[in-house]
Amino acid sequence: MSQRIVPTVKRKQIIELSESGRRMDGRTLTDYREITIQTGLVEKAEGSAMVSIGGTKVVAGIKFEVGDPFPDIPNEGVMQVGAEFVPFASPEFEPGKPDEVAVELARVVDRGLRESKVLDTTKLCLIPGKKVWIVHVDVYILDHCGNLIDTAALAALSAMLSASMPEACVDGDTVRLTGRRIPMPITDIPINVTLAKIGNKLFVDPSFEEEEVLDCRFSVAFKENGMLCAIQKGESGYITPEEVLRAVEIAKDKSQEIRKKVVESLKLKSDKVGES
Amino acid sequence: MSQRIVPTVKRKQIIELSESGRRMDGRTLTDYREITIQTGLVEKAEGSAMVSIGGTKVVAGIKFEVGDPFPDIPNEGVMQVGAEFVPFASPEFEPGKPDEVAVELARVVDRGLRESKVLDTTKLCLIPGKKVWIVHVDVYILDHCGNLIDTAALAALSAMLSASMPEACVDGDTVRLTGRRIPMPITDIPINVTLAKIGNKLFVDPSFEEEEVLDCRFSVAFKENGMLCAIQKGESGYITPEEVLRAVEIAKDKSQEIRKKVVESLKLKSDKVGES
Amino acid sequence: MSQRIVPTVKRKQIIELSESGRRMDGRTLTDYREITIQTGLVEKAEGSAMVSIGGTKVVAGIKFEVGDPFPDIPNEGVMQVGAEFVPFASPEFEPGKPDEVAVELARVVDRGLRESKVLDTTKLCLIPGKKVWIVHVDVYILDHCGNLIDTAALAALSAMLSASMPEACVDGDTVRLTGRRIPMPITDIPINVTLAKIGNKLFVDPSFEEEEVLDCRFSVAFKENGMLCAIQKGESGYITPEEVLRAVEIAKDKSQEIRKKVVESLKLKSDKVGES
Amino acid sequence: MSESKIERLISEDGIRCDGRRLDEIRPIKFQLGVLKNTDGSAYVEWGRTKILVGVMGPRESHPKHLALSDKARVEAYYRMASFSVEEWKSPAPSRREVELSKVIREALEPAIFVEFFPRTSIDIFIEVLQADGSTRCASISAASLALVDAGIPMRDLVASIAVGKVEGKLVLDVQDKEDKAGESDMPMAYMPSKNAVTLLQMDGQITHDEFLQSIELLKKGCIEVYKKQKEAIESHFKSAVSNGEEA
Amino acid sequence: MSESKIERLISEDGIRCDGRRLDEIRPIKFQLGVLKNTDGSAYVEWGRTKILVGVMGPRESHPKHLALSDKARVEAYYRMASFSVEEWKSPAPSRREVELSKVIREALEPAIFVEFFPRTSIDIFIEVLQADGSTRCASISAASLALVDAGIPMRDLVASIAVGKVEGKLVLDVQDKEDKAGESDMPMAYMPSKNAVTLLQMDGQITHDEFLQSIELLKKGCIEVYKKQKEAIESHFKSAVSNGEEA
Amino acid sequence: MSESKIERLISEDGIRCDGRRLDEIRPIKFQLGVLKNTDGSAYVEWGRTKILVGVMGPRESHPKHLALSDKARVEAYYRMASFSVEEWKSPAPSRREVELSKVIREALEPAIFVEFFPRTSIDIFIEVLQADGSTRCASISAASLALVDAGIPMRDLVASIAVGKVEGKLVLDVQDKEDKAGESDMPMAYMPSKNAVTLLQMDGQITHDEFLQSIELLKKGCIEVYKKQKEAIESHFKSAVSNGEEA
Repeated sequence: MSQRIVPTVKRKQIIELSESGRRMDGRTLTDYREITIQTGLVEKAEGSAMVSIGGTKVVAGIKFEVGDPFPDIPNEGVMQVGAEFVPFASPEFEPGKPDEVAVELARVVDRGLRESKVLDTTKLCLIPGKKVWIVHVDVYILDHCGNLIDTAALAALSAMLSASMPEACVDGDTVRLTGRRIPMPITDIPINVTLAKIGNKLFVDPSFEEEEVLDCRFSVAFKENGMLCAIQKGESGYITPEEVLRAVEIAKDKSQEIRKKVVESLKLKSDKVGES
Repeated sequence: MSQRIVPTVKRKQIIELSESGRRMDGRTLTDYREITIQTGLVEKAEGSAMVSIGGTKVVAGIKFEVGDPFPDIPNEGVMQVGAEFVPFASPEFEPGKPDEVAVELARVVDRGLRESKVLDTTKLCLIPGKKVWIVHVDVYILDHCGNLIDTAALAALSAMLSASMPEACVDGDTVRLTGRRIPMPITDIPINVTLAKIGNKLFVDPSFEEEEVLDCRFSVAFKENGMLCAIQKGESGYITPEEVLRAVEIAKDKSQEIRKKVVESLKLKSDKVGES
Repeated sequence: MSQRIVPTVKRKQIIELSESGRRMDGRTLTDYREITIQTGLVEKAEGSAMVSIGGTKVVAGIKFEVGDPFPDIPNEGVMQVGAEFVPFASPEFEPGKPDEVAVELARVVDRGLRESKVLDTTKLCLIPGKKVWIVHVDVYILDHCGNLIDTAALAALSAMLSASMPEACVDGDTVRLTGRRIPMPITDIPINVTLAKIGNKLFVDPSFEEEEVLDCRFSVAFKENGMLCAIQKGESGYITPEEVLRAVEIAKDKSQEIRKKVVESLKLKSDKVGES
Repeated sequence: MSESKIERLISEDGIRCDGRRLDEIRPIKFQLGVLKNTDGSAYVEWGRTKILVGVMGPRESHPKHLALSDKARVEAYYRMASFSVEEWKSPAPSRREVELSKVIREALEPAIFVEFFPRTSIDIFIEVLQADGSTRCASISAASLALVDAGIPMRDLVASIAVGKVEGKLVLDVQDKEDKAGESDMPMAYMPSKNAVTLLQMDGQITHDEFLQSIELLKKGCIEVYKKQKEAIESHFKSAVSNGEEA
Repeated sequence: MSESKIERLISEDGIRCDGRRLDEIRPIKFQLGVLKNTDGSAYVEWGRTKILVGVMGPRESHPKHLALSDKARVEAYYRMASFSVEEWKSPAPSRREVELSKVIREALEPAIFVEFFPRTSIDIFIEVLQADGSTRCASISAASLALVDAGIPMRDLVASIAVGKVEGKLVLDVQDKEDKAGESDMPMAYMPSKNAVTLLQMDGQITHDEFLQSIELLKKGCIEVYKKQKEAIESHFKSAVSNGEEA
Repeated sequence: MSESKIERLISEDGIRCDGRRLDEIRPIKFQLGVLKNTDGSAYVEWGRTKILVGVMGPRESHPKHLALSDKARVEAYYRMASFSVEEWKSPAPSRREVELSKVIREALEPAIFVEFFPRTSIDIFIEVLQADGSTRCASISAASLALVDAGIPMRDLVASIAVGKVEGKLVLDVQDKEDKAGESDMPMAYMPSKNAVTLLQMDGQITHDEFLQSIELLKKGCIEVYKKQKEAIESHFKSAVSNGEEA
């Protein structure tokens, strides 16, 4: 398992094909595979989404609980992002093994959501300095066919956008839930786009077989207003500064495409986001 | 160690002998091995018992501490059952290895005690919603010669029946111990009976060598009033519904026999239990 | 790694040389290697020290935090000593492996500091029974060339002696830091001295190669007033009672030498300690 | 809890809070072949309970010293997603998940021809996406189908269901609300063609008579589940054939 | 703690709170061969301290790369039952248990002819059922007997005892109450026939003179324990012979 | 936090709180060969950030099944001392330390001729003694030198630095105070002679223009660090030669 023979022949094939702008599965270099977003599967969660990009499938769920704020931001809610690799998602995932790949995934998804301020955590304070909402965002990797980061980020985002939160009523030092649900304080729709560098070409949304032969991975997240809100280069190869600039250009276009898809799939009113 | 060769010859012997109603150690199919119950060995515990069934030996101890209630049952004490396999109890037990067998054992013992409501946890509340008694019931397997479940359940029960609890005095938000001891709120004497299915026969109180060749294990616990309060089928074989019914019939009789033994050993007054 | 061949030839050499009172590195049997003490390296810590004895190098840092007292000593601060073996300190240290050697080291250093009452923890109470200062004393082994105990103990002590603590202001149930720093309540300068028994000789401050061939290790700590405040025999050999007495005599002299060195290095005024 | 006392879970004319009769099972939807990276997989929606099962194997045991010389090593891993229950659940396996993994494995192993695959491992991974009662029954029933999907030869399907006692009455296929307010819960796993019980557990208090009735009710329920399992297999292989896939 | 200041632990005429003289040890009862699944075992009641020790080995080292080419690997595991102390103790090994396991192993290994059993392991499992002071001394002393019961050849028995300083006086064989209120605790393990100290620790504060007296007192105490160990062995093998068992 | 809003971090004439210009790096002091038990080591003081790096290897992989048949396995372990940050930090590795270990390894591996050492391991251990911003950049830059000190052949040195956005302005080499109050942080690792970016991360919000400017600023900064690395190597080998040591 650890002895991954680099499939030299396949890499050659992929690079040759890319010269004419095509890929093994028929896509152009800038095509995403098919994206599907299904929300509401897990009714017991405050929000949930099952998202596929090609064969890669991720489920995300949002749970709220009342908890303690961090001492240095006493008046803000807390968002916690976790990522679990379900062992049936890939023969390489082993049960119960804490994995740096899962940690990196969780932290990249977390930064994409956090830095763009998807969730306005200042509106999640219940009793200043004492009780705030803890928002758990957990993604479970169900099928790994390449590009986990974009799929996981999209699942987490979709779960968040489709969620509603419990209404709480604060009386002195006690927090009581009214049983009613209120909208989430959502302020942005950040989209993460990942490219693989193979040879001197950039491949949008790499497939599993492309990931096996890539030089390195490059992910960048954009806010609705076009600002960059997270970057992560991954894997043990390098990329030139010029390629970085090119990757960012490509990703910016793709992020708009995908955001449109999200808005349509979730039937978001354009005024819902950004005004809460 | 993991390569347990199923001792086919021994299984054949055991089955043949069982045709005439006998077992390798001379017992009939419905005999228990000798049961001994010794209480009070650990004076620092609120209650303790060393119990042997044949060569199998288990020590159980009860400890009280003041703690927080579960949020969903704020006015009840908490009973926590743990099981530890001391490595000298069997060459197969390894130090520090968390083990599904120990977890199952703890949970089966726990259900036997909990579902029969041995302990009236509603009487273990100190400050409603804030402070309750946490009752730790821990069993340590000292020698494993077969039938751990019944031995562990009996040790836990005997420790509980022989225990007294600290008297507490509540003053506002503080709990103070008076230093005096009061009786435990005991309401039942549930008895667990385990049978092994080997071939088409049922063996009460299986020995270690019988366990090595069994098809499956079947355990059932009875309350004093004859109601069933826990069932657990174990191991990777099957049992027919008809055998299940037969097992329950046999176990019911045996449970009364053992309860009598418990009452005698602990010199319980018949009115002590069930009236607290 | 676990198959350490006892270097019989080297042991013979060391013993032969010791007959004439000398050691492989030219020292006499009662010489320490060069000791250097550098404090203040880590400005973010309340106190810190980098200490070398020969090639052995240890860094120690002190951190204060507000926390809960132990229930049985509600009016005293808490001192916690930890020891980490940084894997670059020795080819034998593995990352993340919890190790009985590190645990023993931390506990021996802890006892040396605690039993001599270096720190007057009764002066570290903020709100009796509720809030006290937790003092973390952590030593990191950076280079292991023998005699970890003395080096670690000296690093911990020097960090403590060079530390100042945050001034706190208690108002009802809240603790507020003034931002000012006040002296630590230091009451003693205990010194730990370790000897190795090899053959029938005692070697002060054993080097790494001496530790590889020793019979056993013997450590003893002395307070300023000459009282013994900790002893630890280590490793799987033995020592005679007569050798123990001899070791204690030697160690007493060495402890005074080293304490002088500490006082000079840290430029402590003689009246600073013992009068706070 | 206190409110559940007031709210009746069974009406005067024997209808349960979700509209079912006492011996009626919830809508169950099985689907085979739902994952791409497993050797076999299945998904089940059992009322609101939703579970994914993936099977890997027979494959080389890892680490090797765990291999058994005379049969395949079967392992089951029952895990609940953090958002599958009312309160957020830590991803670290609880003692309940450890025990359930064991009894689920023991419920399935008797159905597998393990002796055909010595020195290999068969791993059954169960992920509960939403838990609304009877998750162990749904897991076992779906895992049977995932094993079939993996092409692993089996003696029979294992069908599983639970009987509970609610407001003094025995009810088939307990959902979460009934389980929490109920007086007992008794899940069984059963291979109908072998008349073989491979899992039986009970919590709570029942009389000997209720026990006898429960066993009958459980057999009836398991056979209903069994039919649904068979239909799911049939429909899966039919669609596979019509799609020109290999079975 | 505050009350222990008021209550005197030693009377004017040198009698301790449990009636002992300053240099008197508690009643000690050793028993060999008390467990069925070990190679050797022993039980000790040392005042109210109660400890079971089981020895497994010499046996194959597991995992194999831990084996030593020139001698047996000796491991000791000192554990306290959750109910053995005043406050309930979590079963996870504390740092104290880890350190004690190490010093106990180092106290016993010098007594074992480890060079007779290269590539094997000897595991010493210690379970403290009740702790009332001097558990490490009682563990070492009982483990010596368990090793004898296992038939492992030894250079000598290891006997162990502690001296404490209580209200300014040195006392032999400290029990829990004295330990907690006392000014120091100094346990030693000793092989009398070899004049070999295999464990020596000290907590607290003592003068150099008190240290010298302590060593003498410890030697005396260890020899008393040693006698009791020998009696226990004798009585064990006598009864074994009279029962027609093999020694 | 609230006070940092009032206190200006950049003055009207573009001077930062520690006196630096916007594109000025802090004083950096590299030192090679500072540890005795490693194959190579380096120490860096980067402003108040202080880090020790030790390299072990190429050496046998352990356990063996982790070895790679075609190249060396490179591992990095980034750890922060408990006292290195404002609040005491538990020694258990945080998720941040795990991620940083991964990206640091990925930043260094492209520079190492890993194909020269199949079946071996190269372990890079990083201990942060004091963290005052840019610890990952300082770690990567120092680790390059430790690899050189270990005599491991490299394609180029990896130099690393971060750009931040503070009060709307891009600043080079962010220190802790600027990082916490700043709007973004963007560290890069770079091999100048290869024009190769081996690490690039970004937190926060920047416009596309700011991104372009940042990349330029990062290249400039990396080249400055690169010069200091070369000087440190030169001075190390010079002193080694003058001391008659082997390089």
